[in-house]
Amino acid sequence: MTRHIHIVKVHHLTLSFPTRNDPNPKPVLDDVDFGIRDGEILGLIGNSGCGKTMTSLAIAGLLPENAEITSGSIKFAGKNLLEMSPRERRSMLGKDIGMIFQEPSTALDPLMVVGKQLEEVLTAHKENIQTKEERHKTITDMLELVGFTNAEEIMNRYPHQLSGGQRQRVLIAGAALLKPRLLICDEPTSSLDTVTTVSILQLLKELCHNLHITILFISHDLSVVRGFCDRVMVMRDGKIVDRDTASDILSNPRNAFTAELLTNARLDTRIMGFEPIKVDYTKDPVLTATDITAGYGRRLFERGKNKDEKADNKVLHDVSLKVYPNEIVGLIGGSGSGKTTLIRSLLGLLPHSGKVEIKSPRIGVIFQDPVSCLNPAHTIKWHMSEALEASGKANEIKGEGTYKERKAKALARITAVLEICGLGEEHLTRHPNELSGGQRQRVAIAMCLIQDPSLIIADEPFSSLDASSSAELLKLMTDINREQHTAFLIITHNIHIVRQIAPRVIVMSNGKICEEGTTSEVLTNPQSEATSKLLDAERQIHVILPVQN
Amino acid sequence: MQGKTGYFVGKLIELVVTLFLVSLLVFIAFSIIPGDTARVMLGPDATEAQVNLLRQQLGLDKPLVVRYFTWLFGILTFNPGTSYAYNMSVGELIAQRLPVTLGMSVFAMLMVIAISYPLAVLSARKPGRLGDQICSVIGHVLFAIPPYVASLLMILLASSMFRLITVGTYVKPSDDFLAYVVCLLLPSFAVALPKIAMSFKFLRSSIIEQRASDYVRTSKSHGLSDLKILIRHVLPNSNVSSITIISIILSDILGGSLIVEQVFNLPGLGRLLLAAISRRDFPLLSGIVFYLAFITVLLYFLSDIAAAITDPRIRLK
Amino acid sequence: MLSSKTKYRSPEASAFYTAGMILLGIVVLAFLISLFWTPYSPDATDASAKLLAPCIEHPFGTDNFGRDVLSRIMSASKYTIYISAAGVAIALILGTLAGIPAGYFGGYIDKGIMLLGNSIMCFPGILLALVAVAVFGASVTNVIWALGLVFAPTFARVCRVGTMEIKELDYITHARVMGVKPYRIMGFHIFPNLVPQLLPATVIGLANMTLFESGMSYLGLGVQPPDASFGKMLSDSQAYIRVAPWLVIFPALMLVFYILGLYFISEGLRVNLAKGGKR
Amino acid sequence: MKSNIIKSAIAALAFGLMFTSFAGCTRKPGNVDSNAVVGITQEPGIFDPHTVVAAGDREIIFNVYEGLYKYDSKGNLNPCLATDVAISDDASVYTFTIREGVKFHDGSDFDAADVVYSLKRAAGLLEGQDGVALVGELDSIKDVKATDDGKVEVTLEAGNTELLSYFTTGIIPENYDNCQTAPVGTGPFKFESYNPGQSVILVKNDNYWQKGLPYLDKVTFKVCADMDAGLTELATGSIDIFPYLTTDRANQLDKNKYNILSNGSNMVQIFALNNAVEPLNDLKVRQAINYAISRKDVISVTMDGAGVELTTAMSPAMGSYYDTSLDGTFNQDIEKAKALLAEAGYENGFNITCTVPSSYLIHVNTAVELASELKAVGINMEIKQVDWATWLDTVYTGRQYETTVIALTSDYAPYDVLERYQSASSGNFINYKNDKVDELMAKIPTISDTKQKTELYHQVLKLLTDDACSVYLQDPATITAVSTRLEGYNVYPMYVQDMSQVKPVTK
Repeated sequence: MTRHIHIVKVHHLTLSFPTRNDPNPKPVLDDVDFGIRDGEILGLIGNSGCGKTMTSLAIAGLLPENAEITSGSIKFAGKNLLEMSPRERRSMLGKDIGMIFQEPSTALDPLMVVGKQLEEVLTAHKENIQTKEERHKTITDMLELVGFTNAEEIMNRYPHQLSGGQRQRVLIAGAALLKPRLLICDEPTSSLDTVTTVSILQLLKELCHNLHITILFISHDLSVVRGFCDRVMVMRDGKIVDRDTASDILSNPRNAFTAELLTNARLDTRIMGFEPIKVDYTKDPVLTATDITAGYGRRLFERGKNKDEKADNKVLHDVSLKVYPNEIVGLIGGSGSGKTTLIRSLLGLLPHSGKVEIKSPRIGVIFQDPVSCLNPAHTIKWHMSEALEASGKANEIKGEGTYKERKAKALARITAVLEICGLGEEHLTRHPNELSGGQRQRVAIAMCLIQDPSLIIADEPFSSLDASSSAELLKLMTDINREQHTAFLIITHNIHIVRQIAPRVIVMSNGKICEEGTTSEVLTNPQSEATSKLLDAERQIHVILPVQN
Repeated sequence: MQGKTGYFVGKLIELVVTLFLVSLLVFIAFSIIPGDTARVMLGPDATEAQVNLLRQQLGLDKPLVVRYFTWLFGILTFNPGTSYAYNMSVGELIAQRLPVTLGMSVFAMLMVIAISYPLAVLSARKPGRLGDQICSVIGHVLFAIPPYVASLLMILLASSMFRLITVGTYVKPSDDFLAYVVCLLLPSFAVALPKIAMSFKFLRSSIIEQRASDYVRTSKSHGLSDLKILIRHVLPNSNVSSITIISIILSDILGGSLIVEQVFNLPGLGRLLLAAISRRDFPLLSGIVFYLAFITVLLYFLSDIAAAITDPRIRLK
Repeated sequence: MLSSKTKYRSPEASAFYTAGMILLGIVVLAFLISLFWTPYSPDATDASAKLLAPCIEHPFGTDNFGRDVLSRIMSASKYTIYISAAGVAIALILGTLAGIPAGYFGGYIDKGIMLLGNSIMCFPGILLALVAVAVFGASVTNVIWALGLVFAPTFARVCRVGTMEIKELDYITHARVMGVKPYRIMGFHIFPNLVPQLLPATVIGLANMTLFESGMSYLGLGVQPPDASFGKMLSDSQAYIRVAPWLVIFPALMLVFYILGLYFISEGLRVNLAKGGKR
Repeated sequence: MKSNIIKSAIAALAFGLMFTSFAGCTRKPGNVDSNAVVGITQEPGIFDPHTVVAAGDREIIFNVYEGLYKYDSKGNLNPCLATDVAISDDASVYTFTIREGVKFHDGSDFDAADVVYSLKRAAGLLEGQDGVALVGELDSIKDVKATDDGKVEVTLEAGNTELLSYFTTGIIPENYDNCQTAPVGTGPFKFESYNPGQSVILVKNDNYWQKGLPYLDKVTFKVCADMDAGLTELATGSIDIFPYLTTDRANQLDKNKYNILSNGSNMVQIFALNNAVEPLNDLKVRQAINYAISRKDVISVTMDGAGVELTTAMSPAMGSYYDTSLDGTFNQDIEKAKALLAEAGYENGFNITCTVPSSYLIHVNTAVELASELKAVGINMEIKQVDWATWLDTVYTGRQYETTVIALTSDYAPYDVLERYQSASSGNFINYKNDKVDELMAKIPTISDTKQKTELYHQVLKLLTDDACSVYLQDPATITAVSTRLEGYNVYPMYVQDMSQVKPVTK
């Protein structure tokens, strides 16, 4: 085989979705022109809808039926793909070009065991003549290669019996099974947690080197790309706006848009300078939780299922913690460490053993998802007055007077609180879907504030927000902390944030508190394995992964 | 396959509890029907003494609880008593009528599957094409035609336009099986029509949905042919979601048959039911209602089991 | 979600709405006019004008009593609309009252309510309605109650499933943490968000209820003569199907128009909900 | 490839549907053998000659059981299993001479002992019956015994000259108690089988005492859901004889294939007014209602004109017992009706409910027509349909109703027709009370002179009409379609299907 420097050459590709009403729409891909060098890892970065997925689908030949390539060509190993018959193109998939996708949870047929689905890759290609035993061997070998020690067992499992990371590994195994020359990875890690992400990236890197597979890596997240790719291209509105080696583009962005992406990836640049306030630890804590054990009950006939999982279904084991007035505490831990269960127990939403003492009539809470944090059926004003009524302090605030007067007083209070949270009167009559994510989180905080809580628990409030919104939200929270003397318990996986604003940090792992102390101490000198793991993963995302041979 | 037995046992207990409740509902309903059964049986001119005598013979003078358990025992041993009106075993009566109603339901179901399935597959291949749109529109219209109206229109069409007389007479399957099938074809088709539309619509959207799913994309990227993806992935998955619909369709078909029988003058359970209603035939009525409900509950149960067998997510949680 | 600004209509949904509104409009118009005027009294028999084919005096012909079919169809649409609307209202109220608490509280409340609902759903619907009417006697009120009861579990299911989804959302958790009372959460926080799902279910419920009602009337266990209903008109005219096909065709058409119109509208709502959700 | 499969599947289905259609045509009843299929609209249920109630059952077992006396198609009462009867002067002892040489279907000989057993069983005189008569009218029998000369002597509690017509009740073998499942009688046909919802099959009794009869080998009574279903089956040729048609339906049949027979049915269709409730307790109101309606239109709408208008409680089919002088008493006169209502204080009319049994289309239709006509005089009649059981319960025995429409059937005996108008009669569901009528009805059974009796009957009828006790509507005709391949079918003025005379047309 002749070796081409560029295994794929995309030549002035323009693609659009013409409809009957609009035969000449704005192209989705506009004069896209690039090459993928043999053996490299090429990153393709851009916001959603910029055309990066369409580019990959065009190369793979999996474009939607209504897409039309108006000009350009795609060459794979010197052959023009666009001139091939559908049958020829299909036979290339899996054999020459492999793909993995974003959502490992739905990318496998739920009705079929994993081994069978992998076997289909082999049987789909007729030139690949193998006996059943040989196929079995190929699959187990590949599963071992992607990091399964129990390949035989994995083959007989259904997708739902695997974790997200495991599924993604299976998908990688499927894509790499016939040792294709090009592997297209479309956001393969965006639904995985940090630790898993790191291990998947590690695996891809190994595949690239050991099997000599070229990788086109698509992502919206620059931080992932940074240590992983050799070269990076940035796309915007169907055009490639910037391209460079990974180290150059990230350390020294020449393009404004690249720079913007970069800042979004690095929250820390914006949140410098929030000085944590002093806390008096001699005061009575606002929240005291002792020996909390909780879990999810089993249904009557589920007993005896999953015998390997044992009868113990407790997620939390004897967790005790305290939050002092006016304090900001960070609670960190990997996924499945029991953070969410702990919060639900603290809020009294889950049955649990142990004791929770709260030194205030209410604790406020804000959640991760700004989409579902507000009721879409009602206006902001309704939300606020509902919170006010529920706090039991409505009458106190409304005072005596006619219905109208009382209503006016309540409204005044609502506007005042909204203003604290940076929302004007014009927002009162809006519905949640007319607000941005950051604004909604503010409304959620305002709803907490109007109840006058001594503690607000924030469950991953930043993870769905972009960098600037997160920074504003953080500022708001510190302001409130300073001015209203409200304590915060912030649950997050972002160690940066904790480092910046929380003087004290609690680390959870496997349903237990494994470490607790001042932030600087814990993060610089981790005592527990879980903490170091978290720190490692965080660090690894930002440094070049070493290749293990 | 751990947990499988547990799931099935759970479903089985659910089945038994539901059946118990159903039996209670049936019994209570029929115990509060106005009208004195004994009086009805004897006719208007019977003397009070005659009526009382009969009431005793029928056990109508016993307390309700005793009657319930006697009835429950009888119905569970497929010996639900003697029909007042026919003076025959209710089980025997129902068994005689069952071939009509059940036969119609089975044929109708076969038609639903045989027609809607291939059409849905074809239609879903190219959604939005003319053929697909025609099928969808016809489907909507058929969906809106009550089975008995469809029967009437069929009779009208056949008799006045083609000068054919369509209503054959009922032939027992034991006499001539082919003739039995033939005489039930048209009524079954009438019952099936709206359900064909329903199942077509559901299957079509389910196939379209499955075809757009991630695992199909994965399979495509593995280089599988469209046909293979359809047969090995898309259809099994859409079948899983169709199983519940099919059980609902079956129960609807059963109900629809009751009315259509009337239009085609077939001696099925529907007619027996109406006769039982008008003659206050409590054992017969409760027998029909209970066994029909029993069949439906069983169908739901079987559909749950079928879903669990095909879908490992239900079976192995 | 319901504010006009956010209302989104896909062209497909619009086509469904238009078709549905036209078909439904025919029946509703007939009903509205019949409140004030019908060409003849719908119940007035005329032995000298039996089984007339459609003509100028009787555009839809006359039946075996010499009653004007057009007038009867107009007055029959009244019962169709009235029964389906009242029945759905009952089913909706019962279903909501049972379904939301079942979904919200879960546990034994849920199990109990659903067991009852499931055992009602174990009977083929028409069978249950027939038996209920047979037990309590055939009258419009009883038909409405029977249908309301038969359909209540369907609505309960929609409410229950919807509630179970919604109650997991953060804003409900938030409300619970804020200390909002359960009845308020169910009534003011959850219910308004169920409306988009209940709406197509309600419309399709109207159609299905009409299917049942006409079936029952066909069997003589629904609307009672001399009042006109489509089902009864059809069963009465079956004997004359060869000599007077208009007796079958016109009521059948009106019945199908009504049901089809409702199906189209519900389909439009459903398409909108699906598309709107995906946006 | 796939679409081909579908095409052929559709073709197969279409073919199947057509096949159904032709199947209807091909299934004709056998032309060569002498079988006949009779369509019936009521599900048969009871085959015991003594407990039978429904007319639909009677018409079948008429061919299986015979009584001491038997009606013919003219309504005459002829000796059957008895050859003669002697009635004592005070009419309290009936002595029957028993026919000899008759055999039951099971082969046993018929004798006086069988008669004694059967009559005792019917009158409730057997041990364990506690005196509860199975045939209510025979309750008045005090004793039945066989005399030495092979005669049977029946003693009554009181003299009754009218009882002979009840001795038509079927005679069964002595000590036989299995009539329900295996009927055994002496009639022209033997009971073969009963398939509920489908048919009753009778076969020829080769040993029938009337030599030469019957002609047919097999008679099938086939259940049709209703008149219209029967009509369809007639059209397809799957039944030969179908009674109880209406004219317009009969007109839909092919005249070359079916003869249409029409006859009075000896039924009295009555728009019953409950004399005990307001405002129907007012004579003027009842008269007004009588004048308000057009019997002609009722007959036109319900029977397509095939009925005889009635103004009194008896059908003209009863011959001389019927009083022709009453004809035309209540010709429709809206003005008079309105005037009468005004006199009674109801110039603005009133609301009233009509409870009708839903299973009888003719009565429901009549009610619909009546409601429409009554509206003209300001009476708003609401129709409430109830099933047969409820009707019997609330209307007939409970008498909780205002008006109803029903047909009164009776044996072919004038006393049987009028018996219910006695104030104490259990059949007096209209709550009619006239002492004069009670007196006359009590007197009639003691009189044996026919002429005098007829006179008294006329007096009763006149009183009933004068009191406008209810609205007598019509004697609806029995219209029967009989296949042209059969002959000898006789329409009876009562609910029976006599198959013994029917024979295939020989060419």
